[in-house]
Amino acid sequence: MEQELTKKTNILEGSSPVSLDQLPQQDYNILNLGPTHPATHGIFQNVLKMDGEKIIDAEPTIGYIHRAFEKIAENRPFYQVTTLTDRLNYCSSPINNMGWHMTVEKLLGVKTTKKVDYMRVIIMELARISDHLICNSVLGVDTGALTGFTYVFQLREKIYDIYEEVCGARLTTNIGRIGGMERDFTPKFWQKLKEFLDEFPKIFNEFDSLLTRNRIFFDRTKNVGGISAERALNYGFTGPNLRATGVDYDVRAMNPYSSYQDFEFEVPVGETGDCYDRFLVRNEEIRQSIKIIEQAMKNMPEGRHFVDVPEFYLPPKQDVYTKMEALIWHFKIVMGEVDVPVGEVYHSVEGGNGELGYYLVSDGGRQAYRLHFRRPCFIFYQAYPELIKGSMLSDAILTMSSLNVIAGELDA
Amino acid sequence: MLSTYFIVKIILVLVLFLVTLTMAAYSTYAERKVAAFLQDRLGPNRAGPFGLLQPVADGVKMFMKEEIIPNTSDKAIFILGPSIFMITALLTGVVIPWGPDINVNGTNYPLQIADINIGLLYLFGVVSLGVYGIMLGGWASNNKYSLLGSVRASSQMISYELAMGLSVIGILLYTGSLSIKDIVIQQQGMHWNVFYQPLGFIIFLVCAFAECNRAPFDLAECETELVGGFHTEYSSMKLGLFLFAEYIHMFISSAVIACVFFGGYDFPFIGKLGLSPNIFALVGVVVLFAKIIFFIFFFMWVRWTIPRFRYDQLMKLGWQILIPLGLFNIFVTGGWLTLKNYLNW
Amino acid sequence: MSNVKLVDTPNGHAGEGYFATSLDKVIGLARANSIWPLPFATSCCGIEFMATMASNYDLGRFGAERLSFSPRQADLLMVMGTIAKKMGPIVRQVYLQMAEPRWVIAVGACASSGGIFDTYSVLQGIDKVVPVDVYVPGCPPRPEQIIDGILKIQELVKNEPLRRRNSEEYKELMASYGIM
Amino acid sequence: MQNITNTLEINHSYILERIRERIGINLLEFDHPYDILTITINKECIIDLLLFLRDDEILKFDFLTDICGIHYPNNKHREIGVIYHLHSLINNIRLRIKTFASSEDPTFLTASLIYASANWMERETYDFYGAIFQGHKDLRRILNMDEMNYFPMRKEYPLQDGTRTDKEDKYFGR
Repeated sequence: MEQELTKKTNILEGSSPVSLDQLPQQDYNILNLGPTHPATHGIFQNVLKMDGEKIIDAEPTIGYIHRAFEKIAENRPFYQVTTLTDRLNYCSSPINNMGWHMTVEKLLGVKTTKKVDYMRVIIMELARISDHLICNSVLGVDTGALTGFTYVFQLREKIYDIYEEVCGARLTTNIGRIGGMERDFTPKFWQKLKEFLDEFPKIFNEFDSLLTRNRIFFDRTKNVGGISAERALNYGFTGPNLRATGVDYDVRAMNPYSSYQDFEFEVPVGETGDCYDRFLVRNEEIRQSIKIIEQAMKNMPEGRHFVDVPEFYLPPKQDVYTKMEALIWHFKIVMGEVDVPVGEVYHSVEGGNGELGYYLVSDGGRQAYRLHFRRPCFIFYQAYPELIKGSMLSDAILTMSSLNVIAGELDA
Repeated sequence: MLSTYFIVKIILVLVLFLVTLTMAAYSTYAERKVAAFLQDRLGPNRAGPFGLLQPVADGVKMFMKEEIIPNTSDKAIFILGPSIFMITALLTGVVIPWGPDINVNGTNYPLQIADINIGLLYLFGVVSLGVYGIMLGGWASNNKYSLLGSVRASSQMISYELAMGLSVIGILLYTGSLSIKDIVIQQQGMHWNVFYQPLGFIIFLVCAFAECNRAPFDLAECETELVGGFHTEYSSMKLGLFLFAEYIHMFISSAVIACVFFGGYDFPFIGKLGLSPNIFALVGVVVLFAKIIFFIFFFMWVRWTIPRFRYDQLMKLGWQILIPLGLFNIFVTGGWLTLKNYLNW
Repeated sequence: MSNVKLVDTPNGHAGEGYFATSLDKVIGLARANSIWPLPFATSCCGIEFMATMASNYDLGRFGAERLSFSPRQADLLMVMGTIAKKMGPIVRQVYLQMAEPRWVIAVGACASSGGIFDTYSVLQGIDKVVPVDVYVPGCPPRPEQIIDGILKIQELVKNEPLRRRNSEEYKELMASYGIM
Repeated sequence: MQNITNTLEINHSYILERIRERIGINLLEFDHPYDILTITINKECIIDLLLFLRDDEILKFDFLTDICGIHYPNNKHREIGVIYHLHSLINNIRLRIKTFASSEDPTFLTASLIYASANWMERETYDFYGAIFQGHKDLRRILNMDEMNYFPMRKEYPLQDGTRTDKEDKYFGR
């Protein structure tokens, strides 16, 4: 009976976990956007108060995929936290991995070699490209142009191929280790990377020309969901969304990590911080990333792909079977029986969405005492009601997708 | 004599009904294939050779799906919505001349069900009735997304119907007739209206997109905003009727564009081949369908290429650009005709 | 075209100009080749689902590229990604709103069993709230695996008797989930 | 103004000096772990300090990077901590501020009136640790369910869900 009843109740009314009387009814219309609405991509809910199609107010609710990352991190040895960082911003998981490794290296006082740094830079910039590609193409999908999405997804598949060559995984890569990379780049990797760089401009320009100069797309995104630089800073915006407002804050340039100071690249900025600027900034960052990768390829130093931290860097498998020390270290690392120094570290990297920070408090034990992720999405998504107030329903959806809110990062 | 007349008409009606449904069904298939082609994909290819049985599979599945009528909806109107939409879509085909006359035993049978002397007006009238289907369906669902969709649909239809009407007035001034058959005959021999009325054609085309609720004007159902718009609450074949009727609309719109602007069954040099009347008629039908299929492809091409408008931009385009342009077109055409008359060209 | 495996004709009686088979089979075949999925994508697996829909893997080949975000119109609920306890009731709600016949596929370790997130806030598998037909392992599964899952669903759909949804067993199953 | 900033060496001791000038004995501890100046202050003067740091024409700590909570069950009367990360984007220098309160009365002052970004970060801290921010307009749970009756990130609560029945401990070596 219940099934029949629920089936026959209205989709909208049925699925609204937030009671609508939390908002004053008056003459306004209450529209429940999410959590299963197609435009919310990840999962979050917005209860919109609307006057016709105009949005008067919005009340976001998040936490629909809260997975307790920080609690898990307190119960796992350090090397197992990498799998968690993968699932934070899953569009650009290698950046998260590397950020975490660098945090631990900072705590241990390990200085990585240029070779490791450059390898990391290549992987991180590939991740940035794939992150921005998905955001910009999904912005296209939300305006109704689905085709660009399928074009750039072919590029993403190429990036996945490259990842697979390095670590065997596509999306949640678990790439790299504390103290270096798991293995050196193979010749096939370089060949695939070259192919990718050769093919990239053609497909990407096609995508670019499909949207950037499209009049409808321009009209849809220009002056939509804009925010001033002051408000953006006050709201804690970072990354492309902040740069679209005109503030050139980029962690890579300001606090260079992983030898970013060796590379020449520009930090693109917008003016108005609207959806179109965000789109352009991301597109330009993709081009800059390509430039960085090319430089890293050209100047790749010789050397080992890891540094000497036997307490954390897993020894090569053949050594484990033949050498006693390697076996001991392997055992200790895998069982998580390595003590770390006491201290607290804050390290941040420029993630796909902005400053991705790791605040690690260690009490000298074998796990983190406290690990807090500064998740850029979580912080800037709270500006969403302010961004969409007074605009139309369609604008709200575009604003949401151009902010590139990733539910995994939002809810931790 | 009268009975033959009726029999011929009934046969024509049945044939048209079947052809329309088949076209609509295969438009869904074509849509998937065209989308796949434009997106570097393959598209359906498992059901039958090249996936040709895909529409059949969809149809059977939809018929066998559970019907849900929400408790909060207005049941009668909920059912009425898709019915109206489908019926009006099917009604539009009757005034279109599908080909030149066929000659059987010395009698001419026109390949048109009804040559009404106000054919174009009839067409506009019936098409604008269709919006009631969307409106009632969306409103009866008692869902806010549906309601928004139907409100968008109705205001869009009303504003674009105006511009659409204005855009053909130029042609009416030319032809002096509202009968589509007359318009087609007048264009024979490559005197296609599109050459004389390019502006009118563009306005008409844009409005046709809007009337069919196709991208970039698919605001009534746009998936990323309104989930499914007016048909969010519909399941089973009622949804099927909505989707189907939309493709029928597309088919008829293409037919009207072909007839009114592209000479209907006319084709260059077709008259010089010296074909016997019946063969000529057949070739004419094929030519018309080729034009229709081209326009259907064009509809899909546009849909899978460009983004959609926002509601207010759509209204602005309709009222501030298309209607003034339509008026301008009438003015110019009228002026030109007057001048021509005056100078006795 | 040569290496595309077309749908097999169901067993039946063929003769001069006709072919007879049972209605069950025809309908099963039609349903199997016209599965409209409702992507309930919450996290990482959703991105792999996008890859499945996109050019390289193209789910559209199996007649399943028409996504329907309205549960009324969907045949297959694809739950992809972690379902937190906060989300559980909503999954159930969406399932309830779907029209029969409906199928559920749990894509990824999280949807199947909670995955690596054995925590206080995560629902340990969506089969706690809705019956699941096919589980796809992986964290996240590769697109090939997702396609394999869909093919498994197609097998189920093809072979399902028309009366199954009215049977006692089915009612019992629903009752065990508190769905009457 | 620009000249002063340029000529003056803004280092940790300078910042410390300025902060000490401002809040005096409320500055309890300071340290420089891994190159970030970390100060522990009395919770009452956090708003005063944040405002001062933001508006000071030389320091310009105008960007609130992060707020997070921490739980030290063994520190009597200072169990629940709230940690602020500030960033002076102009001088490119970071500052970490810690405040503590007892778990019986974990009240703090809200920074959400100064920084809009503090709104959800404080809600998250409340959700995880039960830290109550006085003056916060909308202090509700944000990530967890509203019905939840404990603060899961406190050390005494386990990671796993206690209500599970399907996992037998013996299979997991527990």
